[in-house]
Amino acid sequence: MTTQEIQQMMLSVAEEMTRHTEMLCELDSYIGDGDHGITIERGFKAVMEQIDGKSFETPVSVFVAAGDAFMNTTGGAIGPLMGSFFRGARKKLAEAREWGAEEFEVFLSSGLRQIKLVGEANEGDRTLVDALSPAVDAYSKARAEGAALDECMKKAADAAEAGAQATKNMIAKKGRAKFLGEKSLGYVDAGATSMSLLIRTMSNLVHS
Amino acid sequence: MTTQEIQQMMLSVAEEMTRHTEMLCELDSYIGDGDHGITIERGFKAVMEQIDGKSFETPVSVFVAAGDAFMNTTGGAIGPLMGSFFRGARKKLAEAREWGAEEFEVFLSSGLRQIKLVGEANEGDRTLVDALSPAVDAYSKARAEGAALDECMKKAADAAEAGAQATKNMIAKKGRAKFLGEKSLGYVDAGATSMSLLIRTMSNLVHS
Amino acid sequence: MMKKFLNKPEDIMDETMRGYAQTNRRKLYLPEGTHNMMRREPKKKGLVKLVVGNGGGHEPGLMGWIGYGMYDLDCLGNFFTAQAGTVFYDAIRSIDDGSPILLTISNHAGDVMNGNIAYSMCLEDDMEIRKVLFYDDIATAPKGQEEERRGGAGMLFSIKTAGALAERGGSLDEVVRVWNKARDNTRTLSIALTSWTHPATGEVMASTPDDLANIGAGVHGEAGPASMPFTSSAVMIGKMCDMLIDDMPYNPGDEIIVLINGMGATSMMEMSVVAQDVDKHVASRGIKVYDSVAGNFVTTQEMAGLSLSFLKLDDELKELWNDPCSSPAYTNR
Amino acid sequence: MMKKFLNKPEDIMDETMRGYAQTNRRKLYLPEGTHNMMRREPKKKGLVKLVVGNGGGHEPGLMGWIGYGMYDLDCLGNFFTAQAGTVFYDAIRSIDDGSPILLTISNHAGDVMNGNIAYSMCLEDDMEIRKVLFYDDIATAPKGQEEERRGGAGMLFSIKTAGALAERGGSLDEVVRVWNKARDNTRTLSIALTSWTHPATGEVMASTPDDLANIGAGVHGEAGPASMPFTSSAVMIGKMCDMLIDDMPYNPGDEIIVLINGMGATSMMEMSVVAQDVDKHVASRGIKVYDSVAGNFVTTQEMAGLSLSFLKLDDELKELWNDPCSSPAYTNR
Ligand SMILES: Nc1ncnc2c1ncn2[C@@H]1O[C@H](COP(=O)(O)OP(=O)(O)O)[C@@H](O)[C@H]1O
Ligand SMILES: Nc1ncnc2c1ncn2[C@@H]1O[C@H](COP(=O)(O)OP(=O)(O)O)[C@@H](O)[C@H]1O
Ligand SMILES: [Mg+2]
Ligand SMILES: [Mg+2]
Ligand SMILES: [Mg+2]
Ligand SMILES: [Mg+2]
Repeated sequence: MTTQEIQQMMLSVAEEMTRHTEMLCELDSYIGDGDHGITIERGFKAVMEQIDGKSFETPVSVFVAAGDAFMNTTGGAIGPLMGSFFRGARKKLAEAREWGAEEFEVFLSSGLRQIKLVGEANEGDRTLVDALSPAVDAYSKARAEGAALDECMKKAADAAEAGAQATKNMIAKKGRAKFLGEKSLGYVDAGATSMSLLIRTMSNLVHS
Repeated sequence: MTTQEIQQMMLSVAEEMTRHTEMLCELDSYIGDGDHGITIERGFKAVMEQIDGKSFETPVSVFVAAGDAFMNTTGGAIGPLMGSFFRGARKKLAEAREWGAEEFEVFLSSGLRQIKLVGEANEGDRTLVDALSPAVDAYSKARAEGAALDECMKKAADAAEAGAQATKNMIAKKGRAKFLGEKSLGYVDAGATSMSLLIRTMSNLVHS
Repeated sequence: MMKKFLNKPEDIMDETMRGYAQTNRRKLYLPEGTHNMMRREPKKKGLVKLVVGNGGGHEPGLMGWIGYGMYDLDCLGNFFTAQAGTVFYDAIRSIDDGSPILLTISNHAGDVMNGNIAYSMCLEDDMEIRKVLFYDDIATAPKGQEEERRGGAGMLFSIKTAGALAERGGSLDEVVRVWNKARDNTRTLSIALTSWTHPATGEVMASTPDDLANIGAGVHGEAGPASMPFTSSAVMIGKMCDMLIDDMPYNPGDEIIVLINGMGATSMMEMSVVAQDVDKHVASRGIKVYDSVAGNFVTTQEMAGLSLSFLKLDDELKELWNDPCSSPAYTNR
Repeated sequence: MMKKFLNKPEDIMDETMRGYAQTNRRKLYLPEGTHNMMRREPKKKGLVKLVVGNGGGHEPGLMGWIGYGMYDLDCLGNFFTAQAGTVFYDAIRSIDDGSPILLTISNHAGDVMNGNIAYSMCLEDDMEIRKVLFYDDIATAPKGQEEERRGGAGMLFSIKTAGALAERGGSLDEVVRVWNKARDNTRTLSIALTSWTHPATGEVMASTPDDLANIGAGVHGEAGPASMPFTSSAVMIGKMCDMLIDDMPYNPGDEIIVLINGMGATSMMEMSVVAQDVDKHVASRGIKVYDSVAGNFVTTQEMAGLSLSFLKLDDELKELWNDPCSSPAYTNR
């Protein structure tokens, strides 16, 4: 995909992400502070403003701009995490002019690495890592088996959704819910849900 | 009068002074803050406690103890003023073992000087100076004419009462009422009233 | 219900002073059983000592300005009550080593009368002592009757500059001159927004209607003579700046120091917002802010509000302002 | 109705920082258009620089501890919101002269995550940088899980001692070691009595029932895990001292420093009363107060309440504590 295509995709993704505010707030309200949807909406609105009409040199610079916009306009946990996710590949893909299956793999895995570094969360801690990490694995597996970009992405999105659902049975070790112990069981994590939404939306828009 | 007689007199004076609380508060309430009677009562109760049962070397040390007690237990304007009044003659009468007409004149005039020094008020400013100052003058005049202590004191008390009454027609230049201008007209000053009460009570108790 | 960290009402000032001495043990010393707060390291013998007496309840109050280049002694009374002049005299004698003394009085009736008592007793002892007054609150008497005005937080300016001169070895006459010059160049105006609670009785005092700000409120919560609608900091502070500027007057080209004195519950966030509003407003009138200070210095319990003071500088005052000083509440190094 | 000295909600932090820089112009410098509060006189090249990033609304907050022997930089975000890690990184680069950097983080999710972002970006640049955490609030995680605890006002102890070592020329490793030692010797517990008002929305937040005191309240007004009846200072503070002493534990014979940090509307009178209650109570447990400090440092707007912190001393920490330092909110000379 060219820089322009990526920019177009990111605009659409951001727009779609602003449409789940209520649902995400509700998920965050069970054992969080109930603002996750609002923050997601604000962050992605800022992303749209920041990349709409601008011209970018490389695909990764679109994502870096998105990450900066998100991080600079939102607080909470999701601000630095989502910002780091988008900015994760900025060194590794600095030179790439067109993105295909390989670049998206680097993008996703760098984003995961960066999120884990920033949030200090591991798999099973009941966070968005539990959506993103299986997505990266599924993507890599598909690609190793020779799948094309859109197919890899679809596998990733499926895995992210399953991962998000699985947080229902996890005891929180990071985020606001971490001191609740067993009381954190039984609810799907809000951040994992928005992460899986994000990957699903991207998977619907990428093409080889 | 001997030290013991002065001590006895001062005890009685103090007791009498605690009996006008309401009247003095009412006078202070017209254009003051209404606490004058309470402060007078508290101060003279402290005086009684302080001198009752103690033994003193000289008459003036009775008054100094009374002044200290009054000053240390009361605030407001009257605390330092009444305290200064009682302490005024402590240097001049340090050696005197018995008090007669001469010593009482020094006592009253030193008290006036000290009050004016501390309060920075002059005659006509609508303060207790307007009771004390004519009292001192009347006392001196009587004594110059050869009157005995009790007669001098009686003249002083008469003059103090007249002086206190005259504050009704004065515009306040000191104390809380000083910014009221003409509005301070028409009321007898509270402090002048307690000062004239004090002198009258002493005049009833002194003897030659 | 009053919610304050206090114990028995009758112990309030003893405990306050003991605790304040403890949290400032590097700088302050409180002889046991007294209310005489003094410098931990006494001033060099022969230099003019600055002393003051006043009521408690304004913590840190003038205790906060004891230290190198500032006060040598603050003798406190009880809550909002000046210490008896005789006790104040004893306090002064307790630090007397023959050095000249500047007895400073903030113009409030009780402080003046008790100060006069202490002063006259010191004079009887043939001490080398002078008495100076401080008055800066433009809300308390009209222009032309400056000497009738109450003393406010602007006293910092006289303390700091006269204190610096004393530390340099200035004569008593010179220290008096600088005190008076700084005072005559200072104007203060306060604004109160809320009520405060009497720590002994628990009574709520001096409330201001929700939509108003009281101008000229006193440090004991005395109601000020005027009110203005409560609105943005820029508007309220702008008006106060104009009143101060016009009273002195401060003229275009003047350099001033600004003091923002919080009454208690006004946050450093707000005082900082106010500081930049002052800077902007006085600049619009051609006046330059050379330095500024903000903090809770002379307070009225947990009242929200502040006072604003300006000092007009000349070369001498500027130099003295820049001399090093070190006290619990104000240190410039 | 909220009665605060403020202008437009969206300008609050810009105006606060500008005003705070103005009222501390001798010590602080704020480059225009930034939230990067820094030392007016930069530290000598080659010495370890201490930097921190955090949200506003706690004024003076960590800005108050910038200066000689303390912080070199505080990068602020918006009200109660950490600055973005990328912006924090830019702030660090703006003071980078090749000297080693100690990036300090108070353990709050936003500060940690954004600190991690800035830290990893600095590492990518091959800067000599180390990251340290601070956590002292015993109300936020049980003993044994100290690393999960939130950071509180006790951070002053690590800042002051590590800052002193940095000024002496200590290596980055040594400065890290002292930071961690002071932190491990520090315990903090807070008590909140009233509500506070959000300066942007005007909403009244985090109220405590009239007859209760909330123990362990957070600096953003987060409710603490326990309540106790509101009663005399001596009783409430005594209980808090016991909780702190038992958690560490501090033992008979230990020497400690005490920090009383006002949340906003607690007067210096009350903090002083508390100080002497602390002195008495810890003495009854055989512990000696070597020094103590009281003031409004890390605040929660106009909330009444305070936090109490203890630092256990050893010879090294004592020496470093006594080294000179000078910041707007804490100066020991
Ligand atoms: N340390 C962490 N690492 C990874 N993800 C985290 C961490 N802390 C929180 N999260 C994610 O962030 C989500 C909450 O985001 P949000 O509600 O926007 O922030 P906040 O909790 O500050 O209000 C959680 O559902 C979780 O998925
Ligand atoms: N400066 C002064 N000099 C002399 N007398 C004064 C002065 N100020 C006040 N007084 C006297 O004190 C009286 C008021 O005393 P009091 O009510 O006890 O004090 P306060 O006014 O502080 O409440 C006045 O009626 C007046 O006689
Ligand atoms: Mg949330
Ligand atoms: Mg949140
Ligand atoms: Mg009265
Ligand atoms: Mg009165």
